[in-house]
Amino acid sequence: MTLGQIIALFMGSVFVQNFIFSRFLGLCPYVGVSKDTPSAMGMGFAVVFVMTMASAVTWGLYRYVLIPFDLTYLKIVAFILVIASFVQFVEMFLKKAFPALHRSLGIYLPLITTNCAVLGVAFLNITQFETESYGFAKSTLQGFFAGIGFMLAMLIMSGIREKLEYAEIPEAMKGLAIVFITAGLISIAFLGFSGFKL
Amino acid sequence: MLKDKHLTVTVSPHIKTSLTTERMMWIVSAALIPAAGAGIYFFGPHAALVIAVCVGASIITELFCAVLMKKPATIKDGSAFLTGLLLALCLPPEFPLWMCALGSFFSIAVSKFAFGGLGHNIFNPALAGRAFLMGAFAKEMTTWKTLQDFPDGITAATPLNLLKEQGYDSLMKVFDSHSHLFKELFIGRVGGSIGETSAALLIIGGLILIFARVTTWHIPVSYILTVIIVSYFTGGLFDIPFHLFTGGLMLGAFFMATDPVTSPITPKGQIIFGIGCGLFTMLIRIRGGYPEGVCYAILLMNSVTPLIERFSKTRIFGVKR
Amino acid sequence: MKARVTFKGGIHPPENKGLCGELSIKDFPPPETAVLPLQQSLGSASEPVVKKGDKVKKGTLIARSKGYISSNLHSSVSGEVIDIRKSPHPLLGEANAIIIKSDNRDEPERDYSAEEASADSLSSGEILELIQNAGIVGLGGATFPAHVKLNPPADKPIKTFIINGAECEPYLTSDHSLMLECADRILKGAALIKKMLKAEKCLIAIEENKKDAIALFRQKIIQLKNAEGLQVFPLKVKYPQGAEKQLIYTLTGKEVPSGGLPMDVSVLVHNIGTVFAVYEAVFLRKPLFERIVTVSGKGIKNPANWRVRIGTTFKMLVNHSGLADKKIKKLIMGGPMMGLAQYTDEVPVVKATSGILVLTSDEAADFEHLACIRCGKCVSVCPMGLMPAEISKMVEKGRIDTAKSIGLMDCMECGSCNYICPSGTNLLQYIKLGKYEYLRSKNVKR
Amino acid sequence: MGQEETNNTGYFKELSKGFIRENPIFILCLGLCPTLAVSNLVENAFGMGIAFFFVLLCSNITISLVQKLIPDEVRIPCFIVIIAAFVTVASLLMQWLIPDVYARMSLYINLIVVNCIILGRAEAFASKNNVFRSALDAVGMGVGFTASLFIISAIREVTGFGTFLGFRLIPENIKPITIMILAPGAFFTIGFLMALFNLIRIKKGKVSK
Repeated sequence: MTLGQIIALFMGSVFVQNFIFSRFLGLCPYVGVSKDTPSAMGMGFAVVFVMTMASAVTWGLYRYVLIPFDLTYLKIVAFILVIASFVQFVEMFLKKAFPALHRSLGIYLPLITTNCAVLGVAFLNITQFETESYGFAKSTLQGFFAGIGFMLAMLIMSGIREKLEYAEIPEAMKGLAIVFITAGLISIAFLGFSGFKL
Repeated sequence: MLKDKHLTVTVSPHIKTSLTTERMMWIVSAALIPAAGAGIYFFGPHAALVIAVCVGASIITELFCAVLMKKPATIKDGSAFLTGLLLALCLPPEFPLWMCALGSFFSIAVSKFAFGGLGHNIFNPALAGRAFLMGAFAKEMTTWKTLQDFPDGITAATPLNLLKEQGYDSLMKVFDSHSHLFKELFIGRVGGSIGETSAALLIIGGLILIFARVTTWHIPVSYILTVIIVSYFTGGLFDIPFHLFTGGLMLGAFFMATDPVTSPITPKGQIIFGIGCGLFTMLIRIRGGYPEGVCYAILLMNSVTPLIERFSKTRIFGVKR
Repeated sequence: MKARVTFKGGIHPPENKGLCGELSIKDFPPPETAVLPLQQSLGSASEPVVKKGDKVKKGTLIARSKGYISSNLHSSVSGEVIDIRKSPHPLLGEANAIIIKSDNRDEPERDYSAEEASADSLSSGEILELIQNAGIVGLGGATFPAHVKLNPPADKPIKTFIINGAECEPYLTSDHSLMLECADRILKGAALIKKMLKAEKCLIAIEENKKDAIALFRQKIIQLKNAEGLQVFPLKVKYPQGAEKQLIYTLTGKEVPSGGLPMDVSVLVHNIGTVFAVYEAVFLRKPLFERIVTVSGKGIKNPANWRVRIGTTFKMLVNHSGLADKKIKKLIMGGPMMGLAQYTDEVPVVKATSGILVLTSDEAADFEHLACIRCGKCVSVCPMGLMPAEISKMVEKGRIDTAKSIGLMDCMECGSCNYICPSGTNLLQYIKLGKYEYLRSKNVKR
Repeated sequence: MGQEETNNTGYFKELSKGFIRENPIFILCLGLCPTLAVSNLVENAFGMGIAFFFVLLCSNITISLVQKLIPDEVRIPCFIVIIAAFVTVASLLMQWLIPDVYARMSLYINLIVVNCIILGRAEAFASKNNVFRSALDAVGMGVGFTASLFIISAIREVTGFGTFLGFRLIPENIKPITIMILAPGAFFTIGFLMALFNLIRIKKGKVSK
């Protein structure tokens, strides 16, 4: 795998096809946990971690279990179970090994099970890299970069929302309405990355 | 006798500067007049219509929103006028008028008043309007006007377009020498948006802003320096003046990125902001799908302005870092 | 640590110092009735030692300091105490004051014109006592009792003694005129304090717009025999050049830590007027009962610097100087940047009164308040490196703790941000409110 | 008799709450990802709506049937497996019936499994109520979701393509606002529809006061 490919993957998952602003994945936690920067940061780290690991695990599961046994139609059930139990495992592990980290990330972990960005990247990986060489590495990297893109989006939005707390937003626009308008404006800015040649 | 006078009691200080927001807005507008005039001169009467419609629609939208939100209508502060003018200056000369009006409406209503009006917007309204129009009407936004009245100039496409789509050689076919190219770029006799072609007049306007203390040097200087450095290392000496004087860089660096509402409040933050603008501009120009990246670069940096501010707080006197 | 060219930030408001014309000090006639508020300094009010009906002379002690931070008060006229009652106070609105009716004889307690020869041989303790007895407070406006400030704890020795002659407030020229008229005596006072503090250096800081004063002091120092360590330091003209922490930074390169005092960096600063008062107290044994006051502003017909008895009402000064035929808007005690607007001209001159300004509506213009456009001008002018717009926004939204965390209590209320703000936001008002709220909540917690 | 009446109104409330009062998208703000992703065409929106409706109805009924059998500690994984099974069924059915629509949005159909509305209804409603009520709840929510999706997609398709279900509504010479079918258009549409809902709520609140 060349450096160029890695950069292309990075630009693609973080900017061009940002999971929030372009693919609409993971919106529920995005609007739910982006009220302040520290929690956005915590959620972001948790998502980066889980997305990376889930990408690796599900790709392996698909390639070496579901395909050989001709069980691909079970991928939805299989993936969601793997991710849910993985998140559960991570939570238990963190609680034991790194209690401090668990305290700061712990509350976000259960939410991640139903974060469609995690399952989404798993599905994307198997459609994009099913037959490619370096499929495993690419999947894992895509999961990692997509997580970074998600975290970036979270941080941007949390910064803006902290600022909006002091703005005189019209009554009707308060709450999630203005969050979506803001997301729209950010995604307009992200349109600038469309058509990247690498 | 003082007894007969009505003495006003307020907290100190009792004197104030004469440079008000209102005056600042009108100074910026005035500093844009030369570039706008050049645009009309080069591109003809339709450019004037575009400017008029954008300004008019902005003011009407502002009035409408103010009434709707039961806020005092603030037309005379000049912010709506300025937004309309800036938007018009980054539109192509032959742009359909109803689209101009729609863009102005978007600028004022969505990117400004939805956030609470003057001082509360996150994104530069004019640029948000332009980016909206770019997304909405990509074809019209990239249809440039040939400068027929000027026989030695010039072409339908902008120099950046030419370079991006047809390469260096075809650019050189149109302008036979570097010096000719740079001269035309500097004066503004090239294809492009109404107000962005004349680098010379924009620089004059920008200097007026800095000397009138309407804006500080931090953003323009860090922005332009970054572009110079990146263009030198990615291209070479030829690229420096080319990237500086093409596209909307001067308009963006002096008039758009310096919009106080949407840029960081501290000098350090402003320098980071300018560097970020420069990097994204060059990234999009060199690698991106669009020939021009100024608009998106500034919008992207607008979105991270709150984060920049978080990490660029000033050092309080007497507090060690 | 080396001296700097200047500190960060600051503003250049129109100076308007020329209004007073030639700088000479005129004697203002003693008032018919002197109103002497008991609260003349920071800290606690002093305690009256006279009662209704008592006869007093000019310079008679009429109230004694009560507590550590407090000061003595002396009669400024000779006559009879007619009442002790609540009267208008320029800083507090209303406060107890001793009212003395003049007998027009202006009889002094003792002769204040002859110089005591023994002054040079006094010990530090004796000098301090003289200063305390004379009721001297910081005359720059802070009114901190001078004897407390001049007596730092033993573990904080003073290396540099700075005399603040910056007078950066627009309009005011009282310090300037004092420097021109009494340079010799100021230098004597300076030498005395320097010796008392065992300071290595004594720097006289004067803004460059007072070229004559700078030249005069330089010349006098050359003539002086033991001028060792005595030095004139010209300052760049900008506001707030005279602010204590900024002055120290400019002159020594040291930053007084946040929440700390100048003595934490071995520096002590006194106003030029205070130094002069120390001279008078020690060499002439004259208590502080008069001071130089600039009466100016475009609302005044004949602006001038007056030597005024404490207790003279503003009304007398304003009427004597004449009101210009313009739209009067404000009556201010102090400079236009940090002075206090008065609701009545019945207030008396106190020890803190460096100037009385009558401002027209052109000078004290208000403009329509618009939303903050985050231009950052307040940030770039703040000499304390604060973000005034952010602080005031937090206070406005009731986030006092957040405001505190970004430096609310570091603000010295110079008003630069408020001056420069293009949107007409009253930043300082919010900041002051925030400080008040913070102190109140802290007291409640206790 | 009174008993029956309250029951009836109760049933109707169960059904209708998903339309406006507890509209899953505009009020509860759940299940946003597919809403935004597939709402550029009315056709897609319908496809998504039907699939969603199917999964929600089946899972709600199944879960309320088996609620007594599932131990409390493992109920969430069980719910997820049940939902995932129905999503698989829906996905295979669509692949067979409307392959071209499915091809455009297979990712989002598969992701119905983690749609918060379905899991939310299972947890908050179906696991505590009888089959009939759960079915009513599912129908109400499903209709509310589909209708919301329809409104959003109608706005986006008409403004962004100038068509409705493929039929041209706006003449060719008026250029459609392409950005409405891109990502920002989706955010703006839902943002302003939410604002509209807020406005209605504020107005209603004022009247009732």
